[in-house]
Amino acid sequence: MANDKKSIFSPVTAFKNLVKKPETVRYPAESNDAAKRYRGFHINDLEECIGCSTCQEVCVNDAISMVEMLDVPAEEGQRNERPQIDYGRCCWCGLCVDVCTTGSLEMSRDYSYIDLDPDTFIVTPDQHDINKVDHPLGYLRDENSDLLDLKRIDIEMLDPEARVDSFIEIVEGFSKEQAEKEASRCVECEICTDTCPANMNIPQYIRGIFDEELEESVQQIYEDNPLPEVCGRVCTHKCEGVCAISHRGEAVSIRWLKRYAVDNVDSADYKKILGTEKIEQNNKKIAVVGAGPAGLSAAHYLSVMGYQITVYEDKENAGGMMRYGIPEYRLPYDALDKDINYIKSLGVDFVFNTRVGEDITLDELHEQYDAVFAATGLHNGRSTRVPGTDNNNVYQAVNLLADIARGKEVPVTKNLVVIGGGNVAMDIARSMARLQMEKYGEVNITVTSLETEDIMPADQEEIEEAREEGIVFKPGRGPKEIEVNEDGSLAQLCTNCCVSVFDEEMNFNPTFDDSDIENYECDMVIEAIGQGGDNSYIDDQFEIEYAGPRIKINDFSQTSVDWLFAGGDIARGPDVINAIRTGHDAAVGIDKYLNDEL
Amino acid sequence: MRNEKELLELINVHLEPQAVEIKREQNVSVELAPKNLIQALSFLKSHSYQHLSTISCVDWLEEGAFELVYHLFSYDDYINISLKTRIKREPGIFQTAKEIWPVAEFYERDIHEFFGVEFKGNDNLEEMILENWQHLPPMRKDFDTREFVNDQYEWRDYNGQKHTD
Amino acid sequence: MNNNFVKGSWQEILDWAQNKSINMLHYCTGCGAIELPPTMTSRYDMSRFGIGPAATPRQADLLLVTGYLSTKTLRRLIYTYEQMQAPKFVVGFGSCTINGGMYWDSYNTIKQLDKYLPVEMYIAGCMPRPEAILDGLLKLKKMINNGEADGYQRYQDNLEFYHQNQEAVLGEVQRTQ
Amino acid sequence: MDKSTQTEIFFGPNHPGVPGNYGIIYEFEGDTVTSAKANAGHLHRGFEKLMEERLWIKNTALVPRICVEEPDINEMVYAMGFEAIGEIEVPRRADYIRSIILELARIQGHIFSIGGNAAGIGQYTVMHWGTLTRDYILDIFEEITGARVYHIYIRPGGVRQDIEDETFDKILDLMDELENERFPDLEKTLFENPNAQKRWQGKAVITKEEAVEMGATGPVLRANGVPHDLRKMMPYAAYDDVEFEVPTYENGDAWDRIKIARDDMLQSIKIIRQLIQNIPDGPVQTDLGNGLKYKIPKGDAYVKIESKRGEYGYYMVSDGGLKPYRVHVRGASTPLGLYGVREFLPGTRIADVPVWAKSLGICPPEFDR
Repeated sequence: MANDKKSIFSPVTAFKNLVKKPETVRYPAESNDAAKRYRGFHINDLEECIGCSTCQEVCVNDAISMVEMLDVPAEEGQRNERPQIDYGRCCWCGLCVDVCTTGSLEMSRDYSYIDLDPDTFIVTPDQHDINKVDHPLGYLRDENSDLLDLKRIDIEMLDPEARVDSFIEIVEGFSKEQAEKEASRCVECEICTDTCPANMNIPQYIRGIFDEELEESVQQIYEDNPLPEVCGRVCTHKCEGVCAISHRGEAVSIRWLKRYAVDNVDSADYKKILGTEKIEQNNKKIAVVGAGPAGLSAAHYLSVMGYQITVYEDKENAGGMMRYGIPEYRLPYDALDKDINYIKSLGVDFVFNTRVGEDITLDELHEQYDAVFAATGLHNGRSTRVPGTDNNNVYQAVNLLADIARGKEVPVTKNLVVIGGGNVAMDIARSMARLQMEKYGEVNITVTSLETEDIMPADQEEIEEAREEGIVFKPGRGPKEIEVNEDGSLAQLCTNCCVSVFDEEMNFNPTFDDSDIENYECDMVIEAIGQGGDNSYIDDQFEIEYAGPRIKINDFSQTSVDWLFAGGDIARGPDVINAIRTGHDAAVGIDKYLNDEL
Repeated sequence: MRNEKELLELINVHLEPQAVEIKREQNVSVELAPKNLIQALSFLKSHSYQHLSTISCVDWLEEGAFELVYHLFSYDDYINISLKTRIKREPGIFQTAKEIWPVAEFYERDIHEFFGVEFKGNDNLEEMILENWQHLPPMRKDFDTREFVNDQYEWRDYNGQKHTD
Repeated sequence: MNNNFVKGSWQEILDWAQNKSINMLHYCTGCGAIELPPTMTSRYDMSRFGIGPAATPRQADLLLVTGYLSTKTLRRLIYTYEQMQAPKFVVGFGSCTINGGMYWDSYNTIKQLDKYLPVEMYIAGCMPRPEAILDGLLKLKKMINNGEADGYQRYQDNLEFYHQNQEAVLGEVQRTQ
Repeated sequence: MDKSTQTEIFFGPNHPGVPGNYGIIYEFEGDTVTSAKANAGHLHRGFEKLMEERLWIKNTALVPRICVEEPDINEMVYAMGFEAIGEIEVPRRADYIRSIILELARIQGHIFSIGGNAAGIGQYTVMHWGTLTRDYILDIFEEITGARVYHIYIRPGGVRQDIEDETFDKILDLMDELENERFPDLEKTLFENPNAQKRWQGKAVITKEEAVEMGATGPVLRANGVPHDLRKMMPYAAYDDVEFEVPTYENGDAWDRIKIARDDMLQSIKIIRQLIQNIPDGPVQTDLGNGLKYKIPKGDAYVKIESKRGEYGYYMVSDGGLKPYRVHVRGASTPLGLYGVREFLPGTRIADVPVWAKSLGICPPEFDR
């Protein structure tokens, strides 16, 4: 006790406060603004918000629910729902602001809302908070508090030199640890599902990878897509274009994850996983014309329903453009065959080297089968028909690609030009680059296209990869003429400047400027400006409605002839996933048609 | 002043641990059979582990077991020991540690109230935190609080404004 | 004093006097009570507006329900409320009194305060800042002055409704009235 | 004891002298308490059950609500538990910021409880000053974290956002103001005030043996000459980089415990100055990927830190899932609030029951959970 100073008068020191200015905050006379980072009421930029409901997913108190906003258009990549916040639940923790994929949800510094009626404590925030008054911005997310995983896992690829040397697959795929990390980036908002032409259950199969249950992933994938090995490599992946994470970071690698899932499940277990060990057969028989993606998809879904399927294919093997159009370095044949063999194992018969319209007529199919699905695709290359295209050193890309796929000898010259800006042009250019490297040890290829680089239909990655492999691009050029020497060999391709490709109504109507001429010497020209189809086997025998160049089909891929269904590029393009969707629709349509529900 | 390894040697020699592990610096975990636990507590208490932080209970529903964890600390070694033992979920009976640490009576009372574990020798196990609670002890994994809440209470629908999908 | 209060000039004078000096019951029922000391003491100083703490329900006329209510506290809160003398007012703090707040899925808390006690007003927050509390109390003073703060009246008129809800959660409740 | 002279008193849960929503039912004879038991449970929300229903990141918003006087302690222990099981490294700057936040929380906790203790014996001036000083610290918290009381700032893997330089300056100015103006005033008004000393000396004595037996730590132990402080015994965050002493006294009574609170605050000021002076640069959060998918391997850990009332620990179990499998909260005043009341309150005079409860820092939400 001794050391405790004590004095009865020491508390007197408190009296000095009588003369000091009181420290009371004179609220409400003087307003007392909250701190810069204060977590106040919510505000939300309704245009920037895409309704991905990730805030609802992270909300600790189930305070956020999504509300239909009729005046907001539900175009691609967003939903017309916006978050509604229940202030009878909210705890102002700000996790929703930290996770918001577009950064539209923020917090003001406003903290005072009082009301007699508890039912007013709910709001769908817009640029004003619940008090409908503008308040300065409060808490803002920054790179430390960000809850999203914005950086993509880079997938291992061969470097350019190794790529050009051979046709082996350039993308090596994810390891288990990489795939699970990449899968963990998905916030399961399902905006990709809305955009995918086949509406695949993408978050569900990614979650299967994350939970290390690949069987679950395979089940989710096969519900809408029977060719996952193919789509896991060559899909045009529109889903990644609208992925919620792509707004502030890099999209989730949805395509590579699909590939990882099916690469790591043995096809021997497919039947057990998908419950197709024994399928109860009904006695109906369906004919499928064309073993491309659309035909295979229809065949798969119909045989799972119990129908007996026969696929007529005029080439010597199944796959259509997947085998004969897409080069091996993008889609190896063992991956393609894994998908096809599973479909064969379901009891689908394939009749190869049989061209419907020659070896067997569509009418005969109509008699022998209860319904027919036509998916013959577009296999004839179109020509620019500029002077000189009749020369025999001018080839069609599709024919060359088919021959390369068959392993046949293909003419390869020292210096060649490809006309075209789409994925087929990329495929032929990069395939010829490999053949040139093999034959001459160097690459000398020029690709010209009407479109300038930003509107070229080919994938952006493809263009970059091609450039890395030594291919030179001359975009925005119109082919005028191929000059031919006397001995028939080619001299050069003369091109003018292509000012615009589409007119106001977005129809294909290119305009040129002849004053700007550029010529490219070459001893070979390959045209890859699009393909046409040969529907004579249908048109000769049946009156069928067309919508422009393509056959008109309803939501069940049914044509104007009720027993005839059509899909793939002849009805709806432009890519594999759309073909798969039309095949799946046809299967459902045929099933309904044969049960008189259509 | 023992370090973690010396402590483990002491434990391996004198007690019959099923598993011993140095989890992190100054943190050791020891698994024992239920019958050896009370004796282990008094042994350790006599070896400078006088501080009982608390007794935790974990309900391993799938494995049909309650895991009781006694957290001890020594003011000489500065090491935390988590003494673990597993008892069958049904009937869920264990002895009291009241004689060694009188305060354990209240930790056991808490575990009884929230898990339903009986502690023989501790007669002070009546309700303390909850009030006339007639349902399953709430911390057991088979008691679903959201289901309980959804049928006990109603939610405000803000006269139709709340959008529940 | 019979239950139906005589509305008239005398009542207006009473209301005027009432709102000038409100005794707030010093009962921290929930975690929101931590913002009361700053509001009561010198920094925000609610006694500038005539509002001060009172120790016992007998001398209090304002009951602040500061956040969630466990069922155990609800029982004692009902005893407290029924011991308070009319006119008495209840103010709900924070989200927990409106729709369950953070503890919406807790088996031991009630979700909507207005099912068990008549509530004059709610102050949004988790928990409301001292300034928001002052806004609420000033609004309460105006309501009292205009005679709109009639929660105790509503409690009397719908006694059956309130008692049934209370007993649904608590079982039997001792009544003082 | 003749029954007729025995009466049962319900002290709380609605009573100014009681620390929060908590009651003590005691019998007394004449003026002295003869037997007592705790009437706890009023603040039970079933945190441990709720935590099992929420993702790891969601619990960071729930956890500070466990103890309203010291939310940051809960955030820190939860983050440390997650990092211990997941073996996650925290950037050094985040360690420093965490220590700064914890020391600021210690000062606001101590000054608030000194105010509370003073109110318990009628010294309302000190209560006003305590709450006022605490409010200035809350302003700093508001600037750093965006909220006054529940900061939701310390997260698994680091802290939510960095502290700007001008906030550091504000902290240093406040520390000077505390050390040069507010604490000297407090010293004169309370600690040199003979009435206060008499009111607290010799009251609510807990001896060293009783404390160790019961598992009570912190000021209860340090008031008996035992210099135990987890910041020294099991250093965490940035405490191994700072020098500070652990104040101890001899008598184990309320008076010594309140002096310890005062000395702790002075040490905390010293710590904060050292931390701010040599805080390293760099990130403040390790990248744990997508917040909705935080996952740590199966495992368990008992983590504890030094709150202003002693050891505050969590026993956390993870089954490798996205949500904690089990979290057991061990509040610092659990032994005292439940067992201590029955064992050590008898013998106290009725007027000293508030002094007993407040000076031992009984905080009911810790054991109600």
